[in-house]
Order: sequence, then C-alpha cells, then structure tokens
Amino acid sequence: MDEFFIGVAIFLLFTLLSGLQRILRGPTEADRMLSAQLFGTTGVAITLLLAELTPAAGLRDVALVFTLLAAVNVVAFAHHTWRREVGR
Amino acid sequence: MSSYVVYVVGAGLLLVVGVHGALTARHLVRLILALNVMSGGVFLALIAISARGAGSAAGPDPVPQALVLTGIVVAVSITAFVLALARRIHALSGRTSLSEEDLE
Amino acid sequence: MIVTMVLLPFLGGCLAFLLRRTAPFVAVLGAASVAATAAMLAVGVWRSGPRIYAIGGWGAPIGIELVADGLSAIMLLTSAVVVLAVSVYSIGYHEHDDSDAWHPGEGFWPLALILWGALNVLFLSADVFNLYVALELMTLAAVGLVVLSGGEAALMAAMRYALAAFAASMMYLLGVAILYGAYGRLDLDGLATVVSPEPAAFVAAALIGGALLLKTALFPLHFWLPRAHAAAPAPVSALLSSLVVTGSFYLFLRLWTGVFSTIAVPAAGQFVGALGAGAILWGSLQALRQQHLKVMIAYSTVAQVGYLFLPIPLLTSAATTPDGALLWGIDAWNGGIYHAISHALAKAAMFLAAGTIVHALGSDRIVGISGIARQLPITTYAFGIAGMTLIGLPPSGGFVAKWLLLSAAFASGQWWWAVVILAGGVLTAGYIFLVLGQELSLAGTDQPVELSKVPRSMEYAAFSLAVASLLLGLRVIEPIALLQAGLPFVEGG
Amino acid sequence: MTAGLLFDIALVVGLTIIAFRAIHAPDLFVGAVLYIVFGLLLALVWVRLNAPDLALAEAAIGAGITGAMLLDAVRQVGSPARRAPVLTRIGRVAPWAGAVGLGAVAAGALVTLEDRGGTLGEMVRGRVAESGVDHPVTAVLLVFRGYDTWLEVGVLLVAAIAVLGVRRTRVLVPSEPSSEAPPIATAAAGVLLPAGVLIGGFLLWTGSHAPGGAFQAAAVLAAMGILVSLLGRPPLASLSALRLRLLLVCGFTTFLAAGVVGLLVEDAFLRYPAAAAGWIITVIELAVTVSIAASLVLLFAGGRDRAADEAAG
Amino acid sequence: MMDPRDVLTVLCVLLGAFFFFAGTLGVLRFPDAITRLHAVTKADNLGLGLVVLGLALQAASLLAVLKLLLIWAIALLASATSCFLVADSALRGQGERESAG
Repeated sequence: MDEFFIGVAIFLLFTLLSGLQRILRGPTEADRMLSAQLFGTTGVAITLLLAELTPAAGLRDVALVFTLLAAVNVVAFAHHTWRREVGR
Repeated sequence: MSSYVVYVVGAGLLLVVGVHGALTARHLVRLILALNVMSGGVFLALIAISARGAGSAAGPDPVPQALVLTGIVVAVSITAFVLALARRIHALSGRTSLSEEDLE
Repeated sequence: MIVTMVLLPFLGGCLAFLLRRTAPFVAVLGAASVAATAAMLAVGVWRSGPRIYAIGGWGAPIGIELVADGLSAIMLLTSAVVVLAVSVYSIGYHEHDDSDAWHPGEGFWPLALILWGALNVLFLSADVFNLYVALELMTLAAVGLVVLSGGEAALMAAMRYALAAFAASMMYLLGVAILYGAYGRLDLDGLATVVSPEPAAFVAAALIGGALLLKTALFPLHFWLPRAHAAAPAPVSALLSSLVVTGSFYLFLRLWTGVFSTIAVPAAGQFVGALGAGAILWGSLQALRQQHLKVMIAYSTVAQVGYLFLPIPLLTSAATTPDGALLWGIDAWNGGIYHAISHALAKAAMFLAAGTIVHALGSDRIVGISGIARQLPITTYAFGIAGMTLIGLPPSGGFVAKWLLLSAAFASGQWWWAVVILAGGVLTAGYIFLVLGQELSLAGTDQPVELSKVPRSMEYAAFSLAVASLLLGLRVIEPIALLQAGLPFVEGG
Repeated sequence: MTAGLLFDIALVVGLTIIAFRAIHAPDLFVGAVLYIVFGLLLALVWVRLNAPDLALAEAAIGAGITGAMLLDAVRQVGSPARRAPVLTRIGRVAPWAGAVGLGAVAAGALVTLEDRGGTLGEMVRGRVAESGVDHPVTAVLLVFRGYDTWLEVGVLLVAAIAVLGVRRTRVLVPSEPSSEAPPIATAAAGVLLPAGVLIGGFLLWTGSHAPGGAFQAAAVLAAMGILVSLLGRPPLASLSALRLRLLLVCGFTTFLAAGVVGLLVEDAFLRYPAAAAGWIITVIELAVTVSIAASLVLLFAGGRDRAADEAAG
Repeated sequence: MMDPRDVLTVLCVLLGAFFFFAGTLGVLRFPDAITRLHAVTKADNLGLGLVVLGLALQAASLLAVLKLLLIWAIALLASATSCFLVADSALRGQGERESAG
C-alpha cells in the first residue's frame, strides 16, 4: 500500500509542477492566483498521502492548516479590488 | 544515493539560487525573497541532518527541528521588519532599490 | 549572579517599553547595577577563575551553559560602563516637550536596553546556536535603533545593514548546521575537544568566520557600516560603533581561539590579518577625506576594526609554534582585547561628543565647527582625549594596546604588522588633528556662532567615557591580570 | 531507485526551479505567488523528512503570513519591471561563480556527514521524561533550550518595537476607515475564523505531547488576525497604546518571570519546579502564543498602515 | 488477495488523482480565466474529496476520519470563496491586469 501512496504522491507532484506554467504565463493575475490555489489543494492531497507512510502524528494537522490558510492568501489578493473602489 | 544526499544537494542548490539572487537582485523585494530562499536552504540542511539514518532509530533528531523552528521565527521577524522598512522607504522617496552611488 | 546580568537589561527593556516615562530612570539604574555586578564578577573571576552556569540546571550538551572568564567579565564591565554613560547622555538628548506625539526616545530606550541584554547574552554564552539567537537579537535591535532618526538616509542605511546582517546570519547558521551534523553537539567547550581537521570542519569555520567578518564590518565587507553608523542618532552611533562591532569581534576571537583552535592554520590567520591591515589603511584614508564629522568617525571605526584583527595572525602562529611562543601569544591576546575595550570607550565618547556638537550647531560639517572649543570646552576635551586613545598616544589605553601588539609582532618576527600599526597611528593622528584644529581654531570668532543650549549631562557623559579610556592606560595591571583567567593557551599550550 | 527517492528528487528540483523563478520573475506579483508555492513545497519537504512541527509552522507562516505580507507589499512597492542594466561578462559570471562555489562547498561538506551519529537526539529522548512534557521537540524548545526560545520571543518583540519605530507611531492606525468587503468574503470569514481559532487552540493544547505548540498556534491565530485586517478591521487597532504594548510584551515577560521562579525556588534560571513544571509550561505557552500572534499581526498591519505615510508626506 | 477495503481505497485515490490531473490540464489548456477557474474548482472539490474518502477507509480511529472530513469541508468552503473572489476581481477588471510573465 505504501508504494501505491508514494506513487500517487509522485504523480500529483508532477501535475503540480506542470501547472507551474500557468503561474508563469498568466496572462492575468487571476490566472496566477487560481493556479496557486490549485497548488494548495494538490499540496493538501500530497500531505495526506505522505501522512499514510509514517506513523508520526500531526501530519494531518498540517493538511488542516494548509486548507484553512489557503483562503487567507486569496483574500489578500482579492481585497485590493474592493478596496480600490472605496478607497481612492 | 540516499534521501539524505538528495536533500543535502537540494540545500546546496537553494543556497546557490539564494546567494546568486542576493548578489544580483536590485529590487528590495527580490533581495528579501533571495535571502529567504537562502534561509530555506540552511533549514533544509539542518532537517536533512535531523532525518539522516532514520528508520533504524526511534525517529528523527528533535534538536535540529527545534533549532529550525527558532530560525523560522527569527527569519519571519526580519522579513516582516524589512518589508515594513521597504514600504516606508517607498512611501517617503519612491525608491525600491538600494542606492547606486556609494560611500566607499 | 551571572544570569542577573542578562535578566536586568531585558527586564529594563520591557519596563521602558511599557512605561515610557520611567525609561531613563530604569536605564541608568540598570546600567549602574549591572556595572557593579560585572565588577564583582570580574573580581571573583580574577581570584578564583572562570565560572560556569547551567541554564535550567541541565548542563551541556543537552542544555545551554554560560561561561564567565576574564574576557567575558571585562567585556561585560566595559559594555555596562558605556551603556551607563550613553543613558545619562540620552536623558539630555531625548529631552522633549511632553506632547502626545510619538518621539524617537520611545523606541530608543527599550531597543537600547534589549540590545545591551543581547550583548550580555553574547559575552556569556557557550553554545553556538544560542550565540546565533543572540546575534540576531542584537542586530535587529541595532537596525531598529538606526531607523529612529527617521530620514531617508537613515532608512536606506538601516535597510542595507539589515540585509547584510541577515545574509551573514544565514552563513553563520549554515556553519552551525555543519558543525552539528559532524559532531552532534553545540556547546563550545565540547566542540573544541572534538573538532578535527577535516573538510566539514574547515567549511564550517570558513562560513562562520566569514559571517562574523561581515557582521564586524572588516574591510572589504564594511560597505554597510559607515552610513548606518553616521545616520543613526548620536547615542545609537555610540552604542553601535563601540559595542555592537566589539560584540561580533568578541565572538570571532572566542571561536577562533576556542572551537576552531585545532584547525586554524597560519595562512588563514595571515589572510585575516591582511584584511585588518587593509581596513586600517583604507578606513583611515577615507576618514581623512570626509567633510562630515559623524561620517569621519564612522570611517574611523572601519579603520579601528582592522586593529582588532591584527592579533589573529599572531595568535594563530603562537598556537602552532611549540616553545617560546607563549609569551608573545599572550601579548597579542592582551593587546587585541585591550584595544577592543579602549576603542569601545573612546569611540563611544567621540560619537557622543560629536552628537553634542550636532545638537548645538544643528549640523556636523567639519568646516562649521570652527572655534567651537570656546563654547563647548568639555566636549572638546572629550574629543581630544578620545582621539589620544585612538591614535595610541601615551598614557592612554590605546597606547598600551598598541605597545603590546607591537612587541608581539616583533617577538614573533612578523614585523610587517608593526609597520601597519605605526602607519595607522599616523593616519589616525591626521584625521583627529584635522577636527581638533577646527575646534580650537580662532578664525571666525568675531561673530560667535549661535548655539542651542546643551544639557551639561551630555557633555560630562562623553567626557567621563574619554577619561575612562585614558585611565585604562594608567592602570594596566588589574585588567591584564583579569584577562589571564580562562586564557585559551594555558591549557591548549 | 525507489519511488520515495524519485519523489525526493522531483521535490528538490521543483523547489530549486521555483525559487529561481520567484526571485527573478519580471513581475514581482508573480514572484510573490511563486514564493508562496515555494513555501508549500518546503512544507512538503518537512512532511517527507518527518518534521511535522516544522511543516505546521511553514504552512501557517508561508501561506498565511509571509505570503499575505508579500502580496500586500508588492501592491505598493512592486513598481513595473525595469530592465536590469546590461551586465558585463564578469558581472554576469562572478555572482554565479560565488554562489555555485558556496553552495557546492556547503553541500560537499554536508555529504561527507551522512554516516555520522551520536547526536543529541538520543540524549533528549532519554531525558524527555524529566522535562514535564512528552513531545521531544517541545521539550527541547521550552525546557532544555528554553533560553533560546525565550530570546527568540524577544526577537519578535524587538521586530514589533522596530516596526512601530519605522512607522513613528505607538498605536495601530486602521488603514482605511471603511472598506466594504463583498458579503461572501465576510460570510466565509465568519466560518473560517471560529475554525481557525479552534485549530489554533487545538495546536496549542496538543503541543505538549504531539507536534504543535505555541508558535504554530500563534501563527494560525495571527493568520486569522490578518484575514480580519484584510476585511478592513485590523484587530489591534482599537487598542490603546498601553494595552497594545502589554499584549506584545506579555510572552517575553511571562517567560522571564517563569525563569526567575526557577531561580528563586530551584536556584537555576529557567528550571521549573518538578511538581509544577506542567502548568508553568502551559502558562508560558499561553502567554507566548498571545504575544507572538499579536506581534505577527502588528508586523503585518503596522507595515501596511498608509495613514502614517501620508501624514509624513 | 487484496482486502476489499484496500481495493476501494485504491480506486478512490486513483480517481481523485485523475481529477487533479484533469484540473491541471484544464488550467493549462482552457482559453480564458473564467473557464480555467471552472476547471480548478472541479479538481479541488472532487479530487480532494475522493482522496479524503479513500484515506478515510484506511483510518484507524473515528477521530482521524472526522479530521479528514473537516479538511474536506474547509477546503470546499475556502475554494468556493476564493473562486468567487478571483472571478469577481477578474470580472471587475482588476485581475485582468495583464502582467508580463
């Protein structure tokens, strides 16, 4: 089972890295942000798979924290849109 | 080849990228990113040491992990302070890089 | 008792941050009591040898230990004296109307006290990683202090300082990582017994040494120093140029003669010495060219840092020469440390005096200070006496330091360092007399310059530090005897 | 080659490429986004190398705090890309030579250390029972090397004081008095915030026997504070100067006070009396969490406060 | 012979991985920001959901299962929100700022 999990983790890592192109190419900032978002979710999945490999506790908490904080970045990105309209 | 070697070489690669960036970048934010990449390389070296020979022993060495945790806090403090400084400099003078002309 | 010297500054820093009106009182009281404790510690170490204190009672290698030997004690005492004088000075410097607006003093007191606490941690610590944390704390507080003067120049200088220091910290930490990977421990005494000549140890030594040279601003890694030290408020410049620089040097010396003593090769020592010589010549020449008083003093620091590193080649040779080297090795050791403490006192005095002049004149152009000796005689004395120490005129502490270094250089047969020392002295005399000449000048005294009022305490604070640097030359026996406690060669041969 | 090793190599290669592209991205916004991804991959490395404490910290810091700070800062100072001056051959080669030299030497030295043993780890595991906590990393952080951690809390305090100095202010001024977040953002925050506070509390509680602890908890809480800041209400802005300072300083001073208790009772600074070690550590962790979270929020919100800039001209 | 639970896990995780793959493909190949957003959201929700489901079958305790489900729930919420915010900013024009890549 372990070999299977690590195999899937490798596969997901490669999809993650190939998605990098979209961040680099853009063309809009929204594109870059949403691919970063996809990276985050993929990262959560990889973390969960790796968590199956080791007995160490706490790895699922890492996934939990990842998910929770993914939203913060998106808000940091997006809040300028509404701020600009009110602010200046 | 073992995981240890892979990660230690990775630490070296991050150092190369970070040091090169620190030597060539002009924009303050790039310099900050480069230094953080450098610190990532250093932390990676410590954790590779912590995990080396794992599997046989009771688990990874907790001491380097504690050291890196301390290091991360220090790095975040400096990064945040330097970013605030960069924004202040930009607000006062519009500059985003270290000055060209030098004293020496 | 040892640990109170760490606790008091930090406690004072917190108090000064919380209740800003009490800050000056807290600082002066704290500095005075730590100075007294350090003096007691010095006497204790002198009589009964170095002391070890295990934090939390765990002991090395699992816990962190503090070690107080002669070198630590004298550094602690020097920094307490400097902080005391700077605190007294700063009361006048930061005097302000009790308006509700933010005032730089609010940042100054807590950061200065924490900076001092970090220095005391540094002087006592016997653990390479703990030293890393102390260095970071010291540097960040120092950068925060530079920012307080607020202008664009100060912010840029602080930025440059922060980035250089951050890069240096990472190199240092990398060295620590390699040491831990190789030897599995972090305590200095333990490491000193296990470090052996092998690639990993050499790489770690190079990384840590290089990082500390950058933090000490040894030529040619001094690019960040002059602006930061010149742009900071005067009391901050005094702390930075006298103590912070000395702190990083202290650590270099400690590691070079401790952890890395078994792998320090003479060629590396000569290389460091050559950089020191470069610093002396380059810094002095630059100081001669400056038109602003504080920039000149900052370049003088670049030059004086060079002297700090001249003992390194001598110490390295002494460690590798079998017999007869002990005596001049000890001379080099004493001379280097004597220079560090005399410079700390004199440079603080000089920056404080310069600050008084800026405070009074509103500018620090050297041409503008013409004839100021009439209005600020005490400050002029302070500047002059501190200058004597920097030049190395008898009977100052600087003279003793140079004498010891010269005799070590000749006794070891490395006469070229003596040439550098003497040339540096001549150049130093050049820039000091340039300023003194202006201060004492009678030209343009027909219409006395309009001066703002300067509190007397500021003038006397600078003056007393200058006198202290002079006294070091008059009472040599006790400090030298103290330095023999915990001398690295006695055990090491 | 095993599958695990393939994963390691892919991770390291990805990390290096992303780091390079982040630093040299023509558009700094891209640089910031890539740096967030860099943090994500680094956290995966920590997971892979069995360091969940670090992965937690990296996830919270990289994604929640540094990332938000960078994105926000780039908006202000990320001026459009200026072409770097054309470098001479030496100007191009020398930095590479220096960087490659340093990296190769360091990696080379580290590679020779693969088979060294005898680290402090075994000693720590052997004596963890004496410390009053069960999780070895927490034992090192708060007990065996508590002195370091105390000073590290001091570093954060100094950074906070220094940022107040950069801004020349003693309280946080809200950057915009009123800004309207879209209702969906507010609604989501209404769910995310309590979840974040719960998770933060959980990490703090679990730290004594499992990965987690004061710093990770504080980072999660601070990220929540940053979320609230972004929605237009910096959580510390309503505080008076004295209360703000109390929040910032309480971790450092509580730690110090605990140390002094040890000094008085057990005659050793930072020695916790055996009977009370457990709850003394809990009190320290609570206070440290509050201070670290407050400092991080201040470092974020203080750095972006534009009102002070405009007042300064 | 494989445990049927293991077979289910393998199937779920493989299907989840496929959705991630499809999502990435969509992000790379779809013509504009809004359609790409669509792809990301599918991948997020379904891919992670399936992986979580597969792993939950292996979990040793109820607590672990709850934690996994909590992760998915938060991911759903975060992804929906951020999807809306990104789309919102893209439609308002801010996110459309072309930036040199």
